[in-house]
Amino acid sequence: MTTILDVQDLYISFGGIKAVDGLSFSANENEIISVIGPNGAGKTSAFNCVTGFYKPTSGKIFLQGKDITGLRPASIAAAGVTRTFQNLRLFPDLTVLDNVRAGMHLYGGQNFLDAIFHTPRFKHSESFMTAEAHRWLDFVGFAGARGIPVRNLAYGQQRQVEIARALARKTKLVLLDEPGAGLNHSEKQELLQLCRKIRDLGTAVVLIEHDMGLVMEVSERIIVMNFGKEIADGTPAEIKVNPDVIEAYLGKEDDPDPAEPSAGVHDSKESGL
Amino acid sequence: GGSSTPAATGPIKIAMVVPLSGSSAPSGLTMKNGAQMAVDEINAKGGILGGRKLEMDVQDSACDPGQAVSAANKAVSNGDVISVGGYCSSATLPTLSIFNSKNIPMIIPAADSQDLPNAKLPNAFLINGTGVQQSAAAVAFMKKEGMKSVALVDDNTSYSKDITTETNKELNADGSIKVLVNTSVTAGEQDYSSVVNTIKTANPDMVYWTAYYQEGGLIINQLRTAGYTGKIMVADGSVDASLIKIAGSADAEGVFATSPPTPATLPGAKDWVANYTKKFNAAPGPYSTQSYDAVRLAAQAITNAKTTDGVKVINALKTIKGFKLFTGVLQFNSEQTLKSGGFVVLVVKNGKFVLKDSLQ
Amino acid sequence: MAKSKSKSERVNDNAELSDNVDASMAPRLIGKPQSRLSALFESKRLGWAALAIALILPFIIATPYTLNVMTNAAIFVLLAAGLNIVVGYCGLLDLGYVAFMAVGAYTAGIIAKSFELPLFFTIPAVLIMTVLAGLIIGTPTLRLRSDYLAIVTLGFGEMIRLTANNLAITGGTGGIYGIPGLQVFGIELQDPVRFYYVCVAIVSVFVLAAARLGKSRLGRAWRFVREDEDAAEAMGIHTYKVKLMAYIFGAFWGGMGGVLFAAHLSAVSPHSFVFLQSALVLMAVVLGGMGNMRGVVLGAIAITLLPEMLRNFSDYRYLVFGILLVVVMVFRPQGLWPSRAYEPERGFEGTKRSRARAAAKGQTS
Amino acid sequence: MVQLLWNGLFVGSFYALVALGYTMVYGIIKLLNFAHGDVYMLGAFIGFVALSGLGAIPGSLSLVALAIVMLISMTLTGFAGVLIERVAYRPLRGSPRLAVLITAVGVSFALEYGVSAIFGPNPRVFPVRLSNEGATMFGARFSFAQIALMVIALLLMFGLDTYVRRTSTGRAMRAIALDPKASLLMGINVNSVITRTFFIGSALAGAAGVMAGAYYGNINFLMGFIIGLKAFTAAVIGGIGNIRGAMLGGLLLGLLEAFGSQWFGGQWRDVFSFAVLILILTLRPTGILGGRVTERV
Amino acid sequence: MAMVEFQDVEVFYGKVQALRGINLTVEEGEIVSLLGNNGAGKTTTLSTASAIVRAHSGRVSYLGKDITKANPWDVVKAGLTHVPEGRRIFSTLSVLENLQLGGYLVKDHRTVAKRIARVYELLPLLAQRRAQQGGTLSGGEQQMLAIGRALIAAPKMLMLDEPSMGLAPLIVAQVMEVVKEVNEQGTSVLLVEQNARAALRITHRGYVLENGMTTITGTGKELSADSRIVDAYMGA
Ligand SMILES: Nc1ncnc2c1ncn2[C@@H]1O[C@H](COP(=O)(O)OP(=O)(O)OP(=O)(O)O)[C@@H](O)[C@H]1O
Ligand SMILES: Nc1ncnc2c1ncn2[C@@H]1O[C@H](COP(=O)(O)OP(=O)(O)OP(=O)(O)O)[C@@H](O)[C@H]1O
Ligand SMILES: [Mg+2]
Ligand SMILES: [Mg+2]
Repeated sequence: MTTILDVQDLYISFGGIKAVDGLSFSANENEIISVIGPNGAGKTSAFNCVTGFYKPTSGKIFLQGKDITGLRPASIAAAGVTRTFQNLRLFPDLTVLDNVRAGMHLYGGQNFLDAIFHTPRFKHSESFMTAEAHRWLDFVGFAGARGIPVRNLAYGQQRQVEIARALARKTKLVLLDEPGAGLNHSEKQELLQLCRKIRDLGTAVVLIEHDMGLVMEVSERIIVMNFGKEIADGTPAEIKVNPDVIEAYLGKEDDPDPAEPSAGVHDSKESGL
Repeated sequence: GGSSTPAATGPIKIAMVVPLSGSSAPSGLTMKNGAQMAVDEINAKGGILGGRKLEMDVQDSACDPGQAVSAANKAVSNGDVISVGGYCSSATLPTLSIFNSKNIPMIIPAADSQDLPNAKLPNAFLINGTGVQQSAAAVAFMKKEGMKSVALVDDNTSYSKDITTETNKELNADGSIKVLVNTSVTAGEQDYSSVVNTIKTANPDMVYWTAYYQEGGLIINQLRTAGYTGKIMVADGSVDASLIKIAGSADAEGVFATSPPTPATLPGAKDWVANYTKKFNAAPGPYSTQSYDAVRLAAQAITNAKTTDGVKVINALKTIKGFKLFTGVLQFNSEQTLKSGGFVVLVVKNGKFVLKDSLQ
Repeated sequence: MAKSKSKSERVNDNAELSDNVDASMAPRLIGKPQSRLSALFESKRLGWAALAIALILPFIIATPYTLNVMTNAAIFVLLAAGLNIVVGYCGLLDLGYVAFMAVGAYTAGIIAKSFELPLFFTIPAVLIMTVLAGLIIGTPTLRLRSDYLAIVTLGFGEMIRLTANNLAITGGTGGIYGIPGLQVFGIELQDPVRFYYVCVAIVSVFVLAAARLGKSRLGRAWRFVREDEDAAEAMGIHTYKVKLMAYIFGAFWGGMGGVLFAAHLSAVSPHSFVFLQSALVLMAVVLGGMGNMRGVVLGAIAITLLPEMLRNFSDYRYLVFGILLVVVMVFRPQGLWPSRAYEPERGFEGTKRSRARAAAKGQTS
Repeated sequence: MVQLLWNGLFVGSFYALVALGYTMVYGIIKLLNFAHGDVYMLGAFIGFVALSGLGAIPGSLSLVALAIVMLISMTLTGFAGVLIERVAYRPLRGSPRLAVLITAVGVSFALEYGVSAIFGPNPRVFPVRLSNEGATMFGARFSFAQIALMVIALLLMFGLDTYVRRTSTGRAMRAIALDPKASLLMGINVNSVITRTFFIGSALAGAAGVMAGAYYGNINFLMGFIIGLKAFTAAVIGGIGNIRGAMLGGLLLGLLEAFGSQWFGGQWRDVFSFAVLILILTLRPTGILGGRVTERV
Repeated sequence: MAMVEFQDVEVFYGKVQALRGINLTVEEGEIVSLLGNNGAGKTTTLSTASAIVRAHSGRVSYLGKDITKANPWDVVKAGLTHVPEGRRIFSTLSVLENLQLGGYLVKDHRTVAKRIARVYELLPLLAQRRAQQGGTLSGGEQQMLAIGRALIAAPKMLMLDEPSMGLAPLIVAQVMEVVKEVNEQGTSVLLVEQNARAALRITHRGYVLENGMTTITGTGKELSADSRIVDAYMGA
């Protein structure tokens, strides 16, 4: 199986804070990888570097062998990376369908002259995009109204739309930042199925998630971060029992002992220094 | 139905396109009043063409060419037979052809940019001296006063820039007087210290302000405050009692002005001023006399033509003889502007503009 | 019904106060038009109906004045349509829009006058100049957020006016006059009625074009940028390019407006391009309903007609005008005819079945 | 040179005073309040009426009278500002921001031509004229009136600055600007804070209006328009929404104009200052003191 | 007397009906959880209680007083604080300023300072980030800040909308501890949670919301045992 994303020795810091501190990992075709780690470990920052929203202080990022380090987000997206955001970034006043169409911007098949003169090309590309938009909404199992502004949807529905928008880009790499946040158990089960369906499209799926149930069940490989460093990388089975991970992140399953967490917090406290 | 063939009965409608809104609204008002005064006088005498009364149709141009065109068209549609308006040259220019296409004569009381005669339209008559004429007067006076150096300040409107440019041209051609400063200010502001400062450093014998009294007053005051002791002269747009009030009578004392003779400076015009002031409880402003004259001239031309038909009235205007304006006997040159602008020089004495020099 | 609707929104807005301030400049309405009335409003025919009215009007009221006002309205519609591309679609607040109009008017005027060309032949030059102007104004503002944009555009507007005021080729304060009128192949089009028809023809073409652009891929890209630049970038939309496109189109529309304006007055002078003009065009857009071309057309007509209708108030004209503006906006906060984010559902309702179908599709795709 | 500096700073302090109102209103409800310049004009006319009401004042008392009138005018313009917010802006809280921009222009028209309807379009001469004696230092002339006004202006500005920085009201203002809904959840009475903002901003403009009237001696119904634009510019240069930015911007703009017209002549002055403005903004897209908006994705 | 009581509350957003008759009460000293699918109306319910959303019909009362038409700030003054969905941190204000705003209605600065210190103890990570701009905090850090900010007001009643969202397991447990502790010190709590497992562990009573209506209700234990709940919200 071929490597899609290859991140090598990534650094980024803000003022004193080393958000990402020498992170290296790679993601392959038809693979679901989860990135987990305490709050503030640097997961989202890593995503932001890969997608060009942050310019890494140092390190290299390769997409299918092509160096995309430091390109502007649009170019990286064009190169074949698509993502969702930790706190939704939809186009609130546009309809659900238009939001998904955004994902199809790059294969437009029309220029402004087609638009002005309503050429056959234009008509075709428009109906094609609409059909695609509906297809992807079905694909993510979106059940709400599609012709109304997304701001009128509930949180969970908006998450679905955001994923549909990302998928509509049809890229080899999909980055999902906490797609499960704000979903209840049954909805997370659907999400889990969805992740697998996405993988079966032949893409690499990298997701940040805090719900261990979901992570352990869905991921083929788990990367654990702390203080911006990778502290573990392995199969769910391995990670579950990895003492560092339990210490820094998981805590003992069930009965939470107040002493433990404050210890955990104490650790992530260092990450600030 | 907007037929513009003049009615043979009923009131004779006179168009006046002047600024009633925007920063030039004050002048529009004084012109409107001047015209109204003439209309009332003539009507009181029983009108013209055997008892037909005159009626003003004043339209706002806001000194904006676009609006002026609308206003002019409105006037045409209202069946006005003659126009006595025109203040901002740039707003008057595009209206020329509109009136002309309907053969409506225009007697332009205020706008005086050289561009107007240059448009060479048969219907346009300027009864206000042009910028060229005024600057000639200014230069003549500067020489008389034995000035060696001057500063020319305008407010970037065509009326005022016209005068400075012409004056500058003449002075350079002549060579005996140096133009140390030739600059513009933005109308409608209050602090002119920067231009004042420029002048102070250059320290010319005379400053010639070629725009209106609002800013003129401020500039005079700020010049004196800054300690400028040279002479100050203003153009006719600034000849207004308010100039002295704004500048402060002390600072305004001794300021010269190039201007057509104002009623105040004309023997026998005292009661005119009185009537005007009584009628509108405000003193006449710049161009109220010209507007008054414009209406009277219009009436005269129509009477001579014995009809309101445009073509005939225009001819009547071309051939008119011996008609007395405030500025003296009317004589058009080939450009249909005044043969002599009739400019004189006034000076502020005891808080009043009085005649200084008739430049004969 | 429309009225009661906008009320209920206000309630909701007060409720969701947050949506207000971080709301983009875009109007937003919830739900879909239902009444037959609004269905009619959305229908395509309406545009043709409006055009038809515009075409027969001269036969009903053809005084020079009404013709002149209608011509102004037409030109103003063109300007508003152009500004709507920049402000309504792309959400770039432009307070100096007349700059483009000025560029168009002066380019046309100068060339036509100095080469004795009919104005139509100057259009290529106008195209070039306005595109340049668009780039010049656009480029330094790409990184700016809306209100910094506002002042920069305002600045450019003033700079262009003042420059025209101070330069010799632009005729200085007097401007340029005696510009040769419109005429094609010797047919003189300067006569008011003909000129009006020419304007209506040109304007409607440009309005249609702008409206279609708004509904195209580029138009959507503009909206995406308006709504959320980061998200747009993440979708591979090069926001700078897209913004520049908005400026360029806006500039050209404005330039064309300038050409017609110059032809209409046969004179161009700096006084026509003061800040107030920009403000008026912006009003037309907002009053009509940002982003909705039909609304914008309506707004432009309203903004031209109002001051004319108020002429008889002479001195109180702008007092009344100002009050009316406030009243209208208070009662129609989204504009007279807001743009609706609404599309037909195409029968894809989120039913169990459609989910099943979706799943099926998922496998097959 | 010194003279240029001084003139620039003096004009600048007027711009700054007006810019403060602009920036405060913007800082809290993101509204470019185009009517603000006209509130300044209103202040001048209120001062005019009040002073005329007082009748003839002996020169010795004129400063006292002026101070009183200034307070009257500040109070009235303050309430005017509040009223404007009530009728013209509050109803549009929930609507697209530009809608409010339009009502602002509407209000501006209404104020300008309302005043011209009452007082006529002719400029009015202010009853009290500050004497213009002064001293000359470093070859520049400083009139005592100028110095006095400058001091008042600075006092007002720093008073406001401390008010906004020290009190929780200031924090509330910034909070509302960032997220009104969340502010509600903090228990902030958004309406009253906004009202207060409008009162203060308008009062400052009113003060500036009276000062201008007394110093320059004539006032007219359009005097607010240009200074309104200047204040807007100043507020933006400084970083709109930022109090100190507005002051800095105002003074800077004053200086730019002074030197601009010296170097390039009056007709190019505004071109120059706008060019510099654009330069500044291209280098610092959020103005000189404008906060970096670290948009986090 | 009940802290908060909903009686047949209906809410519309424009045409969309979000609540179709909510009936629930939170007694003094209780922790009450609210479960429900996306779009069920949980957030709307809380927003109605904190008066930032207007009820179309029905009655919301707080300590017996009708607050259906009250002003949000009066509700907060009365001691009812709401930690909103999506955190709503003041992005360009520092962590400290955000906390200070939490105590906007507390007149005495010293009290505020004391409470801030207390919050720093409960959530030490915030102490580290005092000076950082709220908007640049990581998702989880922001969530902690939001909760901390609410505590500064020392509310009589606390409403939390999905506090565990985006929090690492350890921190979830910790936050639940904090909630429990706050409650033990006499603050009643209305808790919206997707993480039903964590929530029900500490709740006294709970309600299930289904498209705008309260359906199932019971004690924490009962609900944790209820198969419908387990299937839908907890998983085996
Ligand atoms: N723009 C920024 N400026 C300053 N600090 C930042 C910025 N972005 C991130 N940080 C800091 O970098 C660290 C990593 O943030 P990041 O969002 O990557 O964490 P995370 O792993 O996504 O945490 P979470 O699971 O809570 O989302 C955090 O401590 C955050 O405060
Ligand atoms: N501002 C709004 N405008 C219109 N409809 C809205 C708005 N906010 C919410 N809704 C609708 O109201 C219903 C309830 O929304 P609400 O946010 O209360 O659900 P929720 O239970 O909080 O969902 P989630 O668990 O995803 O947060 C949803 O159908 C949603 O589409
Ligand atoms: Mg994160
Ligand atoms: Mg919710």
